[in-house]
Amino acid sequence: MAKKSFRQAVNEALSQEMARDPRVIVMGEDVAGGLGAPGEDDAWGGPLGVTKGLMKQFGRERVLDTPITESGFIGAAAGAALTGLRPVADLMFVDFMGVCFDQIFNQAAKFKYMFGGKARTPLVIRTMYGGGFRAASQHSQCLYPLFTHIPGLKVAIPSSPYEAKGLLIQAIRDDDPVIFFEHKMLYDIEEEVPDEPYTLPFGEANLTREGDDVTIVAFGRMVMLANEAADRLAGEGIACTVIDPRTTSPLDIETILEEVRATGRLVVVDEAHPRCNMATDISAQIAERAFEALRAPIRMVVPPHTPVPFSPALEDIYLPSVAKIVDAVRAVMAGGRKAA
Amino acid sequence: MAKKSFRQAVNEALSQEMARDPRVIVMGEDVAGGLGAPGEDDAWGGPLGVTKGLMKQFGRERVLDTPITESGFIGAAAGAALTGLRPVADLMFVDFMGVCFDQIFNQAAKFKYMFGGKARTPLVIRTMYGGGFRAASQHSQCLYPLFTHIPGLKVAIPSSPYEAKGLLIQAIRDDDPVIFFEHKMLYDIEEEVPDEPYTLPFGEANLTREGDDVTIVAFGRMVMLANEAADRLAGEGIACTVIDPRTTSPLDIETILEEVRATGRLVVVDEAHPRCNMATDISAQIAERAFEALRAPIRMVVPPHTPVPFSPALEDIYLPSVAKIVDAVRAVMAGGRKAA
Amino acid sequence: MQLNRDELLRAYRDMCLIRQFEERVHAEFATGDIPGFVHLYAGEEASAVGVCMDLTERDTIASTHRGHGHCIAKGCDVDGMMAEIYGRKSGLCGGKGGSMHIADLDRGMLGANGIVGGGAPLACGAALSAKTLKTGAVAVAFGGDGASNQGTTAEAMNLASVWRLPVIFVLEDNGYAESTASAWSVGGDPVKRAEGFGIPATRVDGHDFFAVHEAAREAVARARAGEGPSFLHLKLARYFGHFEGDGMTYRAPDEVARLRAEKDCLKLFRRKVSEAGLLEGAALDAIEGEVATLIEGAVRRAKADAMPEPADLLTDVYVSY
Amino acid sequence: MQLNRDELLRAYRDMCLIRQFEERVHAEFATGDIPGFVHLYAGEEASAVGVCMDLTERDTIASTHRGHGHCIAKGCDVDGMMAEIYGRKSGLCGGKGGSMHIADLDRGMLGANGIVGGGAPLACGAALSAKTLKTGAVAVAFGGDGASNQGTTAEAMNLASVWRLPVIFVLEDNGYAESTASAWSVGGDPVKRAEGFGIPATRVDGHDFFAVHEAAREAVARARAGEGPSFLHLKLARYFGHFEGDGMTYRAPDEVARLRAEKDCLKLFRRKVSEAGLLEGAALDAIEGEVATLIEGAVRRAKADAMPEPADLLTDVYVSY
Ligand SMILES: Cc1ncc(C[n+]2csc(CCOP(=O)(O)OP(=O)(O)O)c2C)c(N)n1
Ligand SMILES: Cc1ncc(C[n+]2csc(CCOP(=O)(O)OP(=O)(O)O)c2C)c(N)n1
Ligand SMILES: [Mg+2]
Ligand SMILES: [Mg+2]
Repeated sequence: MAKKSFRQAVNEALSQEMARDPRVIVMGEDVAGGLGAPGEDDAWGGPLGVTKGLMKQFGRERVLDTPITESGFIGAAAGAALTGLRPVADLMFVDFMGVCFDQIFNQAAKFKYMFGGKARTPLVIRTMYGGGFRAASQHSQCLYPLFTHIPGLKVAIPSSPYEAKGLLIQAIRDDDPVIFFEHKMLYDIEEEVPDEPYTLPFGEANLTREGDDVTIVAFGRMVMLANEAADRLAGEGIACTVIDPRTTSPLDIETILEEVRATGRLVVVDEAHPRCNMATDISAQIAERAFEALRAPIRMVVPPHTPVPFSPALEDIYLPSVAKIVDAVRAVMAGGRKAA
Repeated sequence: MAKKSFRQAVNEALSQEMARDPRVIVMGEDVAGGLGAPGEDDAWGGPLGVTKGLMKQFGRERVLDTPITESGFIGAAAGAALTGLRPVADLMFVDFMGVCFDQIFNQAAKFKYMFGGKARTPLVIRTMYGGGFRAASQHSQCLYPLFTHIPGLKVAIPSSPYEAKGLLIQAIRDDDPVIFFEHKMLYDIEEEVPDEPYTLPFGEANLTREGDDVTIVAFGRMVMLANEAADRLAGEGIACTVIDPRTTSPLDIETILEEVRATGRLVVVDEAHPRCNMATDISAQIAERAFEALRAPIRMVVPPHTPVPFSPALEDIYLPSVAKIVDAVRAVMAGGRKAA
Repeated sequence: MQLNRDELLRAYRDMCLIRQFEERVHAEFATGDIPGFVHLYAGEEASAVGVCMDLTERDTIASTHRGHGHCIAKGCDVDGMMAEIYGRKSGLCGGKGGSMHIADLDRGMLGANGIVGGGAPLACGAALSAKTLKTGAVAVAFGGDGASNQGTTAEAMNLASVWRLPVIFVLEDNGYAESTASAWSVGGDPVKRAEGFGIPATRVDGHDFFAVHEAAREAVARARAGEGPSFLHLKLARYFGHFEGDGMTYRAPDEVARLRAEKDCLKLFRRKVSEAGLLEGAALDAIEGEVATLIEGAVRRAKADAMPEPADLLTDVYVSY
Repeated sequence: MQLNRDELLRAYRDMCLIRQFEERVHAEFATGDIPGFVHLYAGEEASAVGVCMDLTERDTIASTHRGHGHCIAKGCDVDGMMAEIYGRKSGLCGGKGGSMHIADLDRGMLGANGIVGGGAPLACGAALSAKTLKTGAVAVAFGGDGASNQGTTAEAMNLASVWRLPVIFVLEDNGYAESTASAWSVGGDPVKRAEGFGIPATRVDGHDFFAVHEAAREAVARARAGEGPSFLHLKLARYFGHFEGDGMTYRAPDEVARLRAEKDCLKLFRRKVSEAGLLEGAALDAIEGEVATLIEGAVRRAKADAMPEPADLLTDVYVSY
């Protein structure tokens, strides 16, 4: 075991699964790069270098650069998944989903149901999401709530290098279409990641901190912030449980219910736009199913209802932060009813 | 005043606004119909005849049939809105949003913010939504939660002919992009609709029933079902307030808060897929802001997490129904705490 | 003409089967028994059958909202199709899909499609599977004149061109997209467009089974030889409305009657085979009779078959969840 | 050559302004002061300036992620642009947009665009406004070789064709989309594609301001005369990486140096005007000096200007809400 970056973890998962199963292919814009160009082949490995080296290892027949034509190649990935391959398609930034969403939500997601169960669509769509990169409104969105909304899709959001490798291998071996969200600010984060392949199950939450006072649920990069907040709060004598659900669809609501029943207090941290997002989804499910256990209002830590601004001065205050999570936890500790 | 169908109400709103303002244009596939064909001109007026007659009244320069090219013409509508027109674009079925979502959510919705406030984008996108038509998975979805999620968009969902006319005229006069949802099962519903133009404000909920026991929030066609449920429950001595928010973005959360504070009980009825939908959105906001007033868990009446099935035998049990709403209300009456 | 007697009989049988299937669905729809949107293929039979003639079960097709003909030509079970259209549990999709979503993956029929232009990228994917797994299979994307303007079609053509995929794009130009004439909606020339993407393209009389088959055969051969995609622009006609319920006022009053009289692909087939002395009228009549019995049985069974059960609502969303 | 002295001076000034703007942003980016993704236009100046030469403020352009050149050619304020790139409140978009979203509606600049292919439909809309409101205005959609494969581009071309919109599609083919060569990614021939949509199309040397201007002038005239869309395929080159930070290892080692030496649009312009005796070197040198001062001031001001205030986060989402 060695320290690996999130980028390396993703790359390793792809490489190991491609080695294991010849049906796994990778496709997307510049996933290798340099095609038709006079210089270096495999020049890019995606804009942030995540798939670099795969083409040299597996050749251009299994690492396919595409024209800029997301409906075309995401649809082709769906069609290929329906007919014997296990494609991992690269949607680069999830913000681009608007040019190809139909192939995802009306085609890949619905094949199995529309066709009466006969299809399987082992498709993975990897995509970058999230703010902090100063990439402005069209390259900073989260949008996983849109995919979570759609029956037939699975949605994974790894929060660390270890999670990324295990969840991506699971995604590739999974027989349903999976949208795999990689936060672009996590790529350089490092932690211990086993060298051998392993899977992390979908729909099983991970508890990254345990404490009796408040339950915090967070996704992707927000898990890091929630852990930091929990550490800081521990200093104030507030003990937090931090839940990383790993996947929003399926969602391990049972674990969240259980923890909320124990703490009676819930804060949900979601980097996505605030309306109809995962914070509302979890709050609502808990308010419906663990109402009696709640000792204080559920708090949602989310950005305001605005596009993601470009200027660092604005983006920094736009995003959920450790401070905002700490405040929310303090607020749920302050208010509310006694233990039942 | 005369009885008019929902279809007529929409048509009248369009016709009156086109007469009032020469910048209002209508565009979409077969919104007139018969273009280039040997038979009747204005042959269709859309697949369900909603825009029929407008072309004869205003000519092909203002009622523009388009090729099947939603990104192209919805994007053109956005560009036209940015440069002096007030287009009403017809997205036929909202299920088709996946081929043109980018032009809606990354372009039209974000112009104003990305451009530092200088743009205005008076664009209306009319679209059919909802189940009951036996139209199967790709022609029966609701999907308004996806649009509600996006900052910069407004989302209107009229629940009756009267609402349709007033909200559509408001949408056309509004200077922000509005997605206007028409439930295809409502077109033949009739009620009294004033002949003259009028607007209904966005972000102001309408109370269609008032009662002290339970608050029901419902959208679009579900308002009809909620009213029916309320009538039925009145016979059992349960008095319901039924709230039609009219628009999901902006959302009149204040009125819902006020009513929930009064009744202490909330049922939200949403025909959309259950995850990250309006039922979760409202539940979460109420659980955060009116927690102390709640006397029972909030109940959500929503379809299961599956695509919309084709077979009438399945679609009928898939959709929220009066019986399901009645059950939910009974359940929130049965459980819960005493009044504070 | 390179087809033997059996092949000719099969072609005629499939075209008849489509025609009678559609005429019957048209009649049954009028009774109110058939739910939903139904788009009929009658009149266009030479396309589906001519194109699919040289395909095997390994080969795949991606179809459209007007998919019954493609299904039949690709070998889907007619009872299963009819039951599906009636929303029965015995339907090819267990009643969950309906007319617009009939699929049979075992026959290489990747699905009708409710989204115009939705199928072309999927066909590229099937072709990519064939190429990557070296199965030698070919994929066909059917699409209408309306679909030819959809961005997905253009993207798929370019992708197929640069990836040299074994895929055939078949543009079924029936003159209309809903009520809008292709003469208006399709700017320029589809054949030139395809050539602009670097794809060999030809225009074919879509009423003529033999012309379609000839062009398709060449395209299939090109694909199997690893020479990449082809494009066929078929000019043909639909006999019924865009969907059942369409009054067709946008067409000339005698338009369909004239088409049926002068351009009908079944009549043309009969004339050609009899002029060439390949098949005698009696054999063709016999086929029509057999087909009628088949359709009668399919409708009878579909009507009698059970609806899906409530528990079916929740299955088939995921392989595992 | 139909341009007078003032016009020629303006053309050279705008091209210089773009070049120096980009060279300077390149240098400043390297210091780490400029946030986000920045795509530079250096090398392609003859396109933006040649195309926009005959446009007025009433006319509109839809730009791309590589938009600085289009902005300058369309008359955007250079201080406002630089401040925007630095994320300052004084920026053209109040710091909310950044390099990828600079717009100035008063100058008919409808916005850079972070979505490849996003601009073509918008330009059709602007052209529709012009046509409907009878303003006589023309709209231009700029797009790269990569964008030419995007479905939106094809849809917009067909829409413009059948609606006969006063729009000009300008394909800036700089040989690469990110690291992928257009020689690979663009199947067939863009000019033939455009013709396939029924749009008059020409290929032009995009390094040659005069050739670009000539072709654009014809296209503008056609649009103003109500004769519909045109398409220009410009072959040109970018000098910097796809975005700042791109190592450009996919290019030949001497590729850019050679392009700068042999194909540079500014050098070509100088040579042509001096060979024709239209402008003397001193006048051109003077322009370069003025421009340098302008850029220096823009950077100095941008660095000194204030960041947006916290309250700005929440404004400009809606006109009213
Ligand atoms: C993306 C999308 N847009 C619009 C529709 C509605 N629609 C269904 S069929 C059709 C016309 C299709 O025309 P064409 O491709 O020529 O096929 P044909 O019906 O003539 O067989 C339209 C507009 C749709 N289903 N999907
Ligand atoms: C829909 C979409 N897909 C992918 C990208 C990522 N991307 C940004 S620029 C670019 C290359 C564009 O190439 P081209 O159109 O040739 O323009 P150039 O950069 O050469 O000016 C890509 C792939 C994007 N921004 N939007
Ligand atoms: Mg057609
Ligand atoms: Mg390029």
